[in-house]
Amino acid sequence: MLIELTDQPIDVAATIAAVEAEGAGAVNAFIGTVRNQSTGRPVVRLHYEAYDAMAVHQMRLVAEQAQEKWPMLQKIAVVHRKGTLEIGHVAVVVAVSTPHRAESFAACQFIIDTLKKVVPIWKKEEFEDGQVWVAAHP
Amino acid sequence: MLIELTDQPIDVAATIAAVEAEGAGAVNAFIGTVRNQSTGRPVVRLHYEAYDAMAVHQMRLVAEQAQEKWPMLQKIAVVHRKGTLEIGHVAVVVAVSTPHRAESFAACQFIIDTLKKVVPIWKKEEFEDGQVWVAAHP
Amino acid sequence: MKLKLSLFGITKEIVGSSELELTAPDTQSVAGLMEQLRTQYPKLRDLTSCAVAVNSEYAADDYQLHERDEIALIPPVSGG
Amino acid sequence: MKLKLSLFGITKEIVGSSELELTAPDTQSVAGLMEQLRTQYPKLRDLTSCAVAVNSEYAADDYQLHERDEIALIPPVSGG
Repeated sequence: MLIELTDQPIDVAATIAAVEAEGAGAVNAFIGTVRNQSTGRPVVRLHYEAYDAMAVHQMRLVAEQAQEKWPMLQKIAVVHRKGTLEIGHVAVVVAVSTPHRAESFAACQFIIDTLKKVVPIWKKEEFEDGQVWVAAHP
Repeated sequence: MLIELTDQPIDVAATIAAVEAEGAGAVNAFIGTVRNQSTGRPVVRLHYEAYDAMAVHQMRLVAEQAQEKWPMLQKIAVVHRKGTLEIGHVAVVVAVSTPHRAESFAACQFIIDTLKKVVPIWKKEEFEDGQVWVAAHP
Repeated sequence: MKLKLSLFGITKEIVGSSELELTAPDTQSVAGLMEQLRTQYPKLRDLTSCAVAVNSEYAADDYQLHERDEIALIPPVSGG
Repeated sequence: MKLKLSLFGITKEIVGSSELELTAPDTQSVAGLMEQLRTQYPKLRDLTSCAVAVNSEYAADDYQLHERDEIALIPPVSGG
């Protein structure tokens, strides 16, 4: 299980390679990148802040939950970046390997969906005319 | 749209990079690899044979169907290998990019599921004691 | 008329060649061709299924074949 | 008792610091702490939600805090 929070660019290929397994016929990978807009407004860049220790702990808990729900999971990798990211930069990579493909999609989607709900990482969107902490206000 | 049938090793990173787009916040990639077993029997290697022209045409049709079902799809890459593959080798990569993540999972899964039904590629499993064309017989 | 077929995977093994030329009635459907082939190569009857492609598209059973059609037998596919 | 809180994202901006030390009643629950903070920093009331983490776990409203707990405010997360 590869769980990592980093302020360096994420090596997507290495993260995916980390879940390769001879018993796995299927790998699913989700890659979250910085979009050039948010609800129609042009985004200049993003700033990610994390509560490091808790973020890594919660990322691991999510991966362990996935392993429990899908016991056939071979390997799991979850890598999240923090700091300042420009358009197109990779913010997060989730990769899983399973014997058959349906479970690889389901487990990978579960991990990214749950990660976005529980892992203490905060994203501030920088626009031409200001900055907004995403989801902070109703 | 990147559609390719090749007898060379697939460059997974390059295939995923091919779907990067500034308007895409999400990339989903499925990677099919050669498992070390099939229904419990140890597999030595696989041989893939393709009806080249039709395979590429059908791969493109599947990608076009996905584009129609998910108009927000930014880019699609479908690369399939043919020839002899050893355990762990990559047989197929499907990658898609979308603004938001749910559609990236759905579209990628649709493409690989449909590809496996319609694209004229045949897999012969080589065991220690014989060879079998997968799915040929009931 | 003369038809030329491309064969792949298990159908190539059953027929013993990657190409097959055969003489068919001047009006021959996809279903008629398959019946003709199954008579000549009974092992084709053992397959889970066998489709026919014409010019890289799956052809319906009632499609009427033409001499210049690029025809292929498509046993159960197993890519991915 | 004295409690030390870590602050992140919007809560760090509202409080104006990444750490906050405060004096709480000797028996103070998570819910009580939040009420204490909302009185001191009314802008916390404007947030969509604000959870409290104790020792890297989300804490329930009725959790009784201890002086050595590693406490953090968790405004709505937005990773990924």
